[in-house]
Amino acid sequence: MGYAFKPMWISLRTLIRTSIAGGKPNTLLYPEEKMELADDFRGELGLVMDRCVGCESCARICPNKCLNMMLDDAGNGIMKWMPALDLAQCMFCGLCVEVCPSTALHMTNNYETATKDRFEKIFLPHEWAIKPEEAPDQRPFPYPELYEINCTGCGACDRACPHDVIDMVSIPGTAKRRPNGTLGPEKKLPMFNYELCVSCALCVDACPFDALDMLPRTTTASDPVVRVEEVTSV
Amino acid sequence: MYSISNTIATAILNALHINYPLLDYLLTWVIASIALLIIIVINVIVLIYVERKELGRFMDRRGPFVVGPAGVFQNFADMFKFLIKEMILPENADGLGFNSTLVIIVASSLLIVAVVPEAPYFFYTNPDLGLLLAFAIFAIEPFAVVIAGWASNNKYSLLGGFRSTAQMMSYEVPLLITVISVALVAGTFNFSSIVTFQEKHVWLVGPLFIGFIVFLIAIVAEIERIPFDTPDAEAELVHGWMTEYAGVKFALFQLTSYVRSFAGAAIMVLLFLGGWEGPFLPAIVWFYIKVYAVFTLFVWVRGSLPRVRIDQVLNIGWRSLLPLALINIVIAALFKMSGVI
Amino acid sequence: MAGIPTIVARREERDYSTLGLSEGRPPEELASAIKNKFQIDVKVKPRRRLDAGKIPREKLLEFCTFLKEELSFEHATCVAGNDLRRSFEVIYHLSSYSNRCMIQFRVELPRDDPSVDSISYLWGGANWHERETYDMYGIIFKNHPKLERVLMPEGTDFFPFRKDFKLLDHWKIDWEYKGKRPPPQPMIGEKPRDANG
Amino acid sequence: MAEMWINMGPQHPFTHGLWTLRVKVDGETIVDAEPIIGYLHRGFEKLCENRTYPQIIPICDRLCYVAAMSWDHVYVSAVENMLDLEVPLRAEYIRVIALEIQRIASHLVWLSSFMTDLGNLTAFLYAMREREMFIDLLQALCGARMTYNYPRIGGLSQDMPRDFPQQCLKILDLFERRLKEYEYLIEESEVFRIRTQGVGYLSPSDAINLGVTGPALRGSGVPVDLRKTDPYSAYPDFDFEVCVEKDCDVYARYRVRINEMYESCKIIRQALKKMPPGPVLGKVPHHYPKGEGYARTEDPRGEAFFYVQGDGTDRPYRVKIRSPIFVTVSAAPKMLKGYKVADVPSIMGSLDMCLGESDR
Repeated sequence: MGYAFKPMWISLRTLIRTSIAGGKPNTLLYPEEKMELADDFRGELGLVMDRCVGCESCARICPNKCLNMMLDDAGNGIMKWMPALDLAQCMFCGLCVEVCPSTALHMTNNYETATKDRFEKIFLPHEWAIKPEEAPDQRPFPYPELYEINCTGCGACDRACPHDVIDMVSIPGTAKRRPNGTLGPEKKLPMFNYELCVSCALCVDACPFDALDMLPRTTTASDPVVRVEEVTSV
Repeated sequence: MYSISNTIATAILNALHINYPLLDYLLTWVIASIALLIIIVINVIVLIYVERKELGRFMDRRGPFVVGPAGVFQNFADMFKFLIKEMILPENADGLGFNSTLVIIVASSLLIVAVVPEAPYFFYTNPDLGLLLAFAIFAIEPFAVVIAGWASNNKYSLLGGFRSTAQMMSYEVPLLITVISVALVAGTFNFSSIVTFQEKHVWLVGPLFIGFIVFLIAIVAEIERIPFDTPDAEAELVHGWMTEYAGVKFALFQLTSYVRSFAGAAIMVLLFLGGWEGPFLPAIVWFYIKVYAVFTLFVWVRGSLPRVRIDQVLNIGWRSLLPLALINIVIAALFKMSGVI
Repeated sequence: MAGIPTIVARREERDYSTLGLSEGRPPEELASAIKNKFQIDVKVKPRRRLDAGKIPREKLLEFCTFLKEELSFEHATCVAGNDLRRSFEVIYHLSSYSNRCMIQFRVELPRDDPSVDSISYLWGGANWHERETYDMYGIIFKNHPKLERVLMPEGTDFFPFRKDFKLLDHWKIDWEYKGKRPPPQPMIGEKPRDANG
Repeated sequence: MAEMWINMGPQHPFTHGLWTLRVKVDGETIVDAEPIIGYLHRGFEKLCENRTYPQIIPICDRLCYVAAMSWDHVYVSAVENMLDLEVPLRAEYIRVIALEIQRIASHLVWLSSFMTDLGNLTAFLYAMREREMFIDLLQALCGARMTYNYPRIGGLSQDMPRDFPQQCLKILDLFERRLKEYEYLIEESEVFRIRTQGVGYLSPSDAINLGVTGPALRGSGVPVDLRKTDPYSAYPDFDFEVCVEKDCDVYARYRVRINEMYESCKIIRQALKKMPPGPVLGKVPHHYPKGEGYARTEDPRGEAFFYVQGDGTDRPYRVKIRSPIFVTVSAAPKMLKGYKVADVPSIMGSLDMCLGESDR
């Protein structure tokens, strides 16, 4: 039994450190003191209605199907498609925030989301809206970018695009001569009219050869909802 | 305590103009018993609070701090919670055994405190053979526990009851031998006389240090605290023999375990640490300071050590403590024969 | 107390303290050894991975015994079932500590007779994987020591991972009338276990 | 006394999780044991068949909330193997750091639950206190405390914050001091030693044959650590030792885990020192081929294995998970037979049970 003294010394040292020698215990007095959170802590979701372009990317990526597109008043009398949220099913993975092209979704630092009834946590789009100041993490819009090497000019992206952004254009001088001497068809490549693009990434999903990727652009396109100047000034 | 309550009883009877000596006698004991109960309950509540706070600091946390200032009313909150719980008698349990053990265990634990004096003139009763009486009462509990374990009709309870009995039996032996050595040196079985002897000569923790250590370990096993809380080891037996008890019954068992802790600490103070002896302060204050210091030692051990396995508990009891206790009694005899103290 | 087993710390004949410390035999050598014995083309992939493709199910036990005894594949990493709609397959991943490599092979089973030899007697670690595969796909492992349900409750009469198994209709949120949901579906009843075995 | 069966669980203080251990006891001695699992079965593999590949990553967090990062990583590397994808070197290094922090945090949870089983609540609170620091580090990396969703197919979701290395080194220094304190508190105690030494004997040949992996295997004296024997990610770049103990008992498994925490600290320091610049997410294909891929890694509990079979759509056709605890718990009767009922918490506690991953 002689070796019980070292552990007793350790716990005695803790007692001295926490009560007598001026230290304080490790406990966080919860309702008064709060945990320090990182800036990108993933708490309750918030929607900036002004920025939402209704692209449905969030509803497509959500693993739990807790986002659903609905028509709602955006606060200024305009009805538009925006996601409704069932926070009771949300698992705070943050994938929707990551894919949102217009940074309309933001995870706030609020983690105290308990309610008595889980149905209180089903929100229509305007019910979970936050102000744009509360979501400062704006990043440049991603736009589809072409990897020419992979592209075969099949036009799948053109057919998938909901906003007529993509036009398939023939590239002069790319036609190959057939064995019988006639010229074949010229190679087609997609051209993007970024003015119309809402960054929904449907074309990227549609491309069978991985020739498209969403990459951030700051300069080429004017932003459909938020002007580029505002983005850079924030 | 007897004289105070006697005064009160006489005053009440005088005020009512009643003059029956027997009534006076009975009323005195009733008042003294109620006073004892109040003292025990207050002590237990303070003990639980002290344990929670101290254990918290040993573990680098705060202990209770929400209910009342610094959490002093947490125990009352817990008690109310137990009070509003349903009292469950398990199906197929033996009702008589299940409930009667509660009475036996609570009453026997209160009785231990009743025979322990707290100051020269502040005691419930102080019989000449108080020491033996206290340990005789200590030994009642195992029987009740084994009945409780059997009556609950639960395998965990049954195992816990067996363990409790085995542990109590094996630690009674070194405990009693150590106690006998104290009585041998002091020449009496009366608690007050033992303390008076220590006032005259020396605190017995000095000459009988081995006995002190044996007594400390054995008393921790006897009151079933960590590291010797195998009968209600929550990791393997859910709550040992207390598994099936719920609500008020469970709360009473928990309080009883603290009553026994208090009694154990008090006996240790009386036998080895000079009782209520001490300078400047009144005797009763010294007594309580020492009792709480010993209790802090129990808490400290609980905060530092893991639980011992049941067969190892028995091994320690028979193989280490018993020889040490025998050595101790030889030392005591040598001291007595040589006439040093 | 005669029935209580006593604990005897048996000394090991083999020294395991150097197992896995050396590279062992190269995977190409193992592949050619398999090829010589079973005429199976084994692809060698980067990071010491082998792929033996399909093994006929009659030869499985012989093949596995060869792997364990001759090529020292000590460890059964995984046994996975798979439903190919027309047939079933069982995918085996075995790994070798001493040669630091891993082999994958599969056995295809007809849908009307999904049974294959158990490898639990070779590798005790495959025991529960086979039980799970039986549990989820209904593939029978012959000579398995205890082929019972492991994850699903006893008495379940379906095999949930088969592709033709239909889930109950998952409740959906009625976004127009939020808060009103259909009541939860009843669970599948379980027979209570007997406490005394 | 006649033999009787005791059902320990599913509601029992020693089952960290939801499972049952049925033990047949003769007095206090165990003569037979049978683990029963499945109470937490969520049909994970079937669930994956109805999710797209990126959607599976957050669900992998739910396999085991104590070591969520390593499950994310093993899934992601299985898909990367399927796609033959190169991961940027910086991403690999940060992954290694995150994995090792996760390993320490997981071992600390094990330590706390193990010591609670043995009846010492002090070590529980100390270990939880230190775990909090590592959870904070992981939160700084990825924004969540337990369910990280940090790795992506082909890299990571975001780079580490700028002050992360300083913060990390500070915490590691403090932690190594505290780890010494644990050794004083726990293993210098005679009571702990008699509870663990010579208990739960598992011979090396049995351990290998029964598929036991991880610290339990290394506690039986077999020096197999997939970070060394089958190197993945950036582990070949780092210098660390495989922790082995030869006693084959609970104490050996405890020592292996404590030593692994020291080794993890070493790896994190080296990775922070050698950290290369560059992006953390490369070009990722948006189309998944028809094919299969698998990966195995050294989870804090053992060998974690993910098999992914794709059929050319955006969802996997079949996902199979090999959870280390699923196999280890099947070897439990071998360790339990012949010991006392009071040894059950200490033996099963030394295996670091996690039911989320074994029931899936």
